[in-house]
Amino acid sequence: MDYLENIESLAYFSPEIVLVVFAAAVIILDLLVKNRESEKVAYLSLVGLGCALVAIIVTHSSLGTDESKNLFWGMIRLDGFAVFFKVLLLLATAATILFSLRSEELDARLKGEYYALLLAVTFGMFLMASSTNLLMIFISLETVSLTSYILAGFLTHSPRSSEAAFKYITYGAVASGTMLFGLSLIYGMTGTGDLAAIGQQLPIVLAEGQVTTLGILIAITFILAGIGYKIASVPFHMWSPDVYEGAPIPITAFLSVASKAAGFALFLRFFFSGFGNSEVMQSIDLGLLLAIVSALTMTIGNLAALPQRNVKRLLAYSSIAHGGYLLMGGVLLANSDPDIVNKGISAIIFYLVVYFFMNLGAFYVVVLIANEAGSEMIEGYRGLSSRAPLVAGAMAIFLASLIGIPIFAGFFGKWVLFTAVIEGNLYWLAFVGLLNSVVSLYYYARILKAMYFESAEDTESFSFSKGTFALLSVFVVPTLLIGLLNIFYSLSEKFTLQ
Amino acid sequence: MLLSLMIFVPLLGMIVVLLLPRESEELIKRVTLLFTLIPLVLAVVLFISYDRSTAGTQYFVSVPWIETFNINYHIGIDGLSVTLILLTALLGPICVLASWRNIEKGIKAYMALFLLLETGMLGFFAALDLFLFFVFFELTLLPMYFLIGVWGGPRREYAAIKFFLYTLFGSVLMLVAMIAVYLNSGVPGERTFDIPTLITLAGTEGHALADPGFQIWVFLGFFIGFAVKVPIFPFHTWLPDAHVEAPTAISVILAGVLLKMGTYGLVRINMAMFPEGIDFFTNGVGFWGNSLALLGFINIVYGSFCALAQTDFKKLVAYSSIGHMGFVILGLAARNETGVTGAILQMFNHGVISAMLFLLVGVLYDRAHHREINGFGGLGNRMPIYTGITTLAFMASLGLPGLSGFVGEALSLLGAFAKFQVLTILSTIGIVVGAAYFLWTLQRVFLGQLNPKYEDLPEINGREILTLVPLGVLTIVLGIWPHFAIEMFSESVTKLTEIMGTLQASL
Amino acid sequence: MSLQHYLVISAILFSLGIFAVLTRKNAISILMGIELILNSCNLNFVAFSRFVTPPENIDGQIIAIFGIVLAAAEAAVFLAIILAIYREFGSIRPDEVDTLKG
Amino acid sequence: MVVSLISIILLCPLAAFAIFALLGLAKRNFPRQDYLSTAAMLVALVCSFLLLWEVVPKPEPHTVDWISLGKITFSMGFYLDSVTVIMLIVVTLVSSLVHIFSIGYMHGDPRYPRFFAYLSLFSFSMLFLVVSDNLLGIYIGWELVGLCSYLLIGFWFEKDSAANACKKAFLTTRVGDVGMFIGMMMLFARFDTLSLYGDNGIFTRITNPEYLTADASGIFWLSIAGVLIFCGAVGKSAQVPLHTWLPDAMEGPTPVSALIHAATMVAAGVYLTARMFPILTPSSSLVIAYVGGITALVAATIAIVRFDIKRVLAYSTVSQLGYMMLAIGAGSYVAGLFHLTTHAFFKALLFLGSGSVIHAFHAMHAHHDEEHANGEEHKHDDHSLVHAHGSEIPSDQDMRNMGGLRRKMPWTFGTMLVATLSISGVPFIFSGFWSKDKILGGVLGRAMEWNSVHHYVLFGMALLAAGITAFYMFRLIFMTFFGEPRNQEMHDMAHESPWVMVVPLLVLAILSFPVVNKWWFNKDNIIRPEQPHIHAPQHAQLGPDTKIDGANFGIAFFGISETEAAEEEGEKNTKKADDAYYIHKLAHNIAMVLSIVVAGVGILLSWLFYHRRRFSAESVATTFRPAYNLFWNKYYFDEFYDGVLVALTVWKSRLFAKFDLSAIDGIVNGVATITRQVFAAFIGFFDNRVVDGIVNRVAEVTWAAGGRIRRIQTGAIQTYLFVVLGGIVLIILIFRAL
Repeated sequence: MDYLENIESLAYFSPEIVLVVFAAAVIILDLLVKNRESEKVAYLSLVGLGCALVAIIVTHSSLGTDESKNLFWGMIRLDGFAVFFKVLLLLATAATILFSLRSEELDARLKGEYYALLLAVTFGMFLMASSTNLLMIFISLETVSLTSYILAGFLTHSPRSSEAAFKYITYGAVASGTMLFGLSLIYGMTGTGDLAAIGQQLPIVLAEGQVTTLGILIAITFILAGIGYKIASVPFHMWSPDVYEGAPIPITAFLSVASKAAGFALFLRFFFSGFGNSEVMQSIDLGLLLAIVSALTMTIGNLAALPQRNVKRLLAYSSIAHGGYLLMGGVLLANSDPDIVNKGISAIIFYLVVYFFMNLGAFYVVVLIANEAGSEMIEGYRGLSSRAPLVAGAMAIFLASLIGIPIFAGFFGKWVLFTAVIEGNLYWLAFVGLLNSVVSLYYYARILKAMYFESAEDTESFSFSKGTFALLSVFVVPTLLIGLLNIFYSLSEKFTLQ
Repeated sequence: MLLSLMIFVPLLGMIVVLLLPRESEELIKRVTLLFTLIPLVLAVVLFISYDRSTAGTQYFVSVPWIETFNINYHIGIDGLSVTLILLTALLGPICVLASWRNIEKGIKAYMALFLLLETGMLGFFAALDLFLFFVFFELTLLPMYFLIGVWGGPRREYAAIKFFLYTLFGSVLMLVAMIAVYLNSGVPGERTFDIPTLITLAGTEGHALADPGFQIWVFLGFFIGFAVKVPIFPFHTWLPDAHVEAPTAISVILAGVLLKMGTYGLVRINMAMFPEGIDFFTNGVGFWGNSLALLGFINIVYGSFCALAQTDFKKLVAYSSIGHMGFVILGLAARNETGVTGAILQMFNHGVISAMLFLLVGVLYDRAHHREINGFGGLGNRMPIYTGITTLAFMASLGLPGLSGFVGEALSLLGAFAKFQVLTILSTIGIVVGAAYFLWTLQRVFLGQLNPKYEDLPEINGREILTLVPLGVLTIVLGIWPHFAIEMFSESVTKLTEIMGTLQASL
Repeated sequence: MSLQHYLVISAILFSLGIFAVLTRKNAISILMGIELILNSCNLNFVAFSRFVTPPENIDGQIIAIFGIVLAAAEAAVFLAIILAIYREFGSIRPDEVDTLKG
Repeated sequence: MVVSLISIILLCPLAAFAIFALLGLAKRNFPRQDYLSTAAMLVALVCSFLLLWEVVPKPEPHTVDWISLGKITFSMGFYLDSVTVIMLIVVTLVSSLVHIFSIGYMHGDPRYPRFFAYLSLFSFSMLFLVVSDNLLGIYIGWELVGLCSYLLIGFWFEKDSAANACKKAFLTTRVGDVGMFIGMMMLFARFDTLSLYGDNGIFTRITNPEYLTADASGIFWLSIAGVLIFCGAVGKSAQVPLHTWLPDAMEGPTPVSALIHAATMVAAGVYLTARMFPILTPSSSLVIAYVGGITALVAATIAIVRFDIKRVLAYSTVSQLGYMMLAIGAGSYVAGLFHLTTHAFFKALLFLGSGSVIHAFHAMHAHHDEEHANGEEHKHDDHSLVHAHGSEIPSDQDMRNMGGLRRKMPWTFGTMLVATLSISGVPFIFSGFWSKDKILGGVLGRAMEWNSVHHYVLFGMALLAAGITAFYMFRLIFMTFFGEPRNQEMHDMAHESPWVMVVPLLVLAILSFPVVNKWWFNKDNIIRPEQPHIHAPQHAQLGPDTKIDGANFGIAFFGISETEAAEEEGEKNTKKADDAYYIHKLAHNIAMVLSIVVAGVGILLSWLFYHRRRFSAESVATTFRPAYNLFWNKYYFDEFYDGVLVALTVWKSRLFAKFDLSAIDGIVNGVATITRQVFAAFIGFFDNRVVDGIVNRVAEVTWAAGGRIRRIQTGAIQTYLFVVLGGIVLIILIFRAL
């Protein structure tokens, strides 16, 4: 393993640096501008994201095809996988900022640090996506968590928001604490913090009998508590509905997409390089464990979503369910055939792209309706087809895609996942997943029903700005096209872990 | 090229319609009519120019689509599909005309969805790539859901979601089976969705696809998927609700085309691709050997008796079509040329006849605003032309010789008898009961004293007659000269029977 | 003292922390529980780096230091949020903060 | 030439109907539909005569492939032999006359044009049935005539009784047809074809000896198939037990009764059975013979006690049809066909005559008052699929209102008298005598030849029926035309019908004399149909018989005198001196004597009863009360089925008891009621509980699960943490075990 030492690492660390710099700049600018002009701050942060994106591309192009660099003595690693996630997270942040600009619930006075925090959390997620050392894993996780707590509780004078923050932090602190305990155990077993080294050490010590499978099982379960809480997988999901409901909608959207994606990045990298060796996996039957977790996650998510009447909460549960679908790809990590493992990872990557567009799009509609109708309840969507046909149409597309109906991206995402799972001979899991998508039809259809089959009390139509529709189309078009274009499939394979 | 054009013209039409202003309804209707007429013309061209002498697919286009999974945009037609494509294309404009007046709200969205639906149906019948096939199959779901749910009757929401859930459930099983087929079609890299290729692979000795056990469960997966659409007995309950709630034109499409998608799938996939599977379920040995024929029998008798029990005109027709699809299943179960030909012919005929019936029910409903059979009476005096056409449709539907309904039924039964004597004889009960409920309805609605409520019920008008005449003509022509349709697919049927390795069974 | 002793102690700490988090009816005590958990982890790390790894490898101790830092940060945020909670709910009993449910 | 002639024959009436239908779509009518249809029929008639002279010395099918699958072809085509031609002439002739008659009879009816269009359609279907050379074609025509009869019986559909009668007719015959179809399926399964003639036609196949030797079950299979196909005939020709629709069918206009329900359609069953004669095995023949015999007797006895003039004729038709079936069953199928032809003429004449009487009593406009009248009486009843026909007799058809009409309407009286003499079998100068004699002789001959008890019994039935026929026919004449008018004002209203109605009567009357036939036939045209036979064992016995019949067919019908016939037989049989021939000769002579005697007795009795009033029918009725009740209640068929139904649907028994249901009403009603009550409930149960139920249950369970999980989400953070810890512990515990 060749490690870059700190100074030469900086060149490859430029995106993160850019983010930090702009975070600082945002705070400063916020002090200068008048309150009402705080959009400027937002635009500055957008600029920052733009620069970061450029930086990512530059760094990525600077390292050759499927070559990778271990920065800071192997603390973090820059590879296609990391790059992909960085881009995804960055776009998510950008979308969140745009949402926030349109969202009326966010208080104008506080926007300065709000954007700074968003940049900070993005930074933390970048680290999550690329850290290869226990220390970095913990630090990045905590960075993201702490900032998210604050963002979730950002609506002062809103009890729901504060409650969300309180639950979030309590839950998160315990979960990350538990995870840290697990990490310490791993460290103890292998005597190193480097994932790759752990990957080499574990089988040896296991073979030598210095550690029992029970020890490893305990350690992994503790660590799962931390990761599972980030990707909201059963039984570590319970915070998410409450937090999603309480938090400001843009943040909910951000959490449901970005922090889930980051969580999956961490999950994949940790198990791939830390436990990539199949003997260890087999020894504790990690495959079955993950399979059961994923099955439970999607089932419970979908079932709990059925009775919901608050669209935000409903989407929260639905995102839990989608976490379950994604986890099916993770199950394949335990497969002995590296080809199938890669299929699983690329399936997750592809699904995340799809999920990014359809879920963010849905949340954007929720923002818009919350502004216009002032309600997050399904009732607020009644007669939307006549009050705002275009928005209703867009929502219909997002929902259809979330259900997984063909020609919408969601179907192809599921298709890729299920194909991979079935190739891994997990027919039962695929079947559970498919039945779940049938169940999910029901609650998504309730929104469709409200929008199209029912009529509102007052029928005056909503008016939206051109920008709104432009932003909406940014999500609609990919939701329609991604599945139909081969390029995305090949890309998703390109960015898997080596 | 011609084929692709035909498939995607309605889609283009949808875009055009969406661009039109919402207010100019007449324009929208005309445009939609135009964009449904073009496929009809093209379909007729295909029908004429189709080379009847070969069983092979014609007009096929194969363009790589998703190389990662080796999915191609592969379409083509053989005798079977071209027949159904013609049916679909024919029903398109008819339905547009049928919706001309009785769709009050959101005509724009309605027409747009309808065009989307038509693309889905046309594509489904032309698809030769399993994945494409599935995509088109599902593509019809969403428009249908909205068309029933938005423009339907009082319980439309229930009906729509029921339809959606049932079909989605079926297609989910289909999806698993499909992926299984794909994964077993070869080593990574040379896996394929190409239906003709898969058919040959499934036929080759020792190939993973040819393994009987595998074929049987995959067969089941696909079968349930299609059975929901047909609908075959335990999965049928969505049909009456959907029909009763759906607007006339949509009922027409539902009965005329969507049900055929189920049976078409059975022929195209289950019978052609899984000879072992179909053999297991129709070899006449033991319970499983008779199961398919048994389902057909149950459909016939159960559907007919349910129809007899109905007092809602539309529900009656809906159940009657459950009964008639039973004949299709029975004929397919026979697996011999007579039976399969009869089944396919019955598919087409039922498409035409049930379309007629639903249109007629719609005509009556638009005037009287109810469908209670006992609420009418003596209309024969008031609206003689309507009565005449209805009588024609009824007679065709109850299988009166000389009209198309008879030929399909007769051939199916003749074919099935060679293999399942008892079940076939029992199925003939359906013929009598069919006559019973149709004649009874005829009497309660048209004969006897004129119900004074309807003293001034207006006679069927020119537009409605226009929608009915082509179907009526088709009914008579196919009754007198069925070979006109049969010659289209007789070669394909022969090929199919060879694939299934069964020749004309004889006692 | 051998490694085991440290491990046992840290395990006890961890359990106490979890116990506190689960049972205390006061947000502050919950925070203390969390601190206990984190510190048990730090103890583990230090112990492991002392007994398991060669002396020149101090990764564990570094991690412990970071852990302390992060614990402090977390405490700060936690307290701030508790303040907000108190303002909104007039109480910091965790079981009274349950408007979001179902 | 032949084909083109047949095409013309078929297309003319079809065109007449098509014009009506097409114009109808445009809401218009052809100015004179009646002339159009009549003209079409007359053209067809002429062509049939041309065909007769054209008729090919060797009968052969002219076919085209209708449906051709890989290995199987269904061909459609014509088959011409003397039988076909005779049928063609009978149908076209009677049809033309009925057309002409209807111009007068139906005059002023609101749906006047439609009536003729229907008649044309019927004629087409009937002719198609007659000429087609394969079972499928026959079946097609078969169902089409059924449709037409449905339309025409229900022509005055405002009358509920008519509406019910037409539905009943269609359904009843449909039941038989299904049997026929199953029979076809059996044949198809065995022969892979449905065409009868030609190289691989069924008849050709069964005649070659390999067929029988090929598989032993062959004969059995054929017997079943034969009986099943005969079921079709039972339905159409109103044989017991499916006869009940024919009397109800009298709800239709009288010309329709004459054409469809006397002369042609109901005879189609006989025609079919005759056509299928080659595949009839001895056992199936016996079944047919018995059904025929019983029908003949039962119907005749019922006819005695009817008062509705049309009902009397209807039952007499049923009984005559039974005769024909009996003949075919007994192997002398030519006698059957022969009786078919003669009967067609005189029975049509009788119906038209009665029509003329009714018309006389009843100006057209009155119809509508009456329609409205009983329209009010029974409104729809949704509970019964078929209404029991109202048992009340329309006043203008009740013979008790008639009497003494012979002076009022001499022509009608004269012609009807001729027909009556003919049907009663008054010897030598009336055609009916000859045909009936052939049947009796045939049956007796068979009996003596095989000296089988069965055939003696059958002969007895036939003879008795013959006597009864004579009795009730003259009863009709006496009650209608003789004696004093019983209903004076109706009597005053009566008048002789216009010439358009009288002329057809005359023509038919002339046709009831065999001698006159001689000039439009000459015997050289007569082909003796060659009948292949599968009864290998009895071939020797059956062979000559068919030849004799073949000869007699010509002789009696075409008025060739006995002597000619005799010497013809002679030269034909000198080849092989076959005593079967002499047996039959003897049998025929005995039968002739007997039939004359019973006819005489019948006529005498009815003269004493109804003219001289030497005995009163009432007193006899009282003395033989049980028998009388039996007849009056039509052998309690209705009550029987009624009982069955009550058993079937107990809680509905009172409803059913209210109407006197006849067979099919009952069954259909039963089905309907069962469907309504049990089955609807069953559907309600099955569809909604079981099928939907399962689905709904699943849905509910899912939903409930959702609720549960929701409840776990208490909102208290510490429960969440409990779950976390619990989860961890659980995972560790479970996977430690693994």
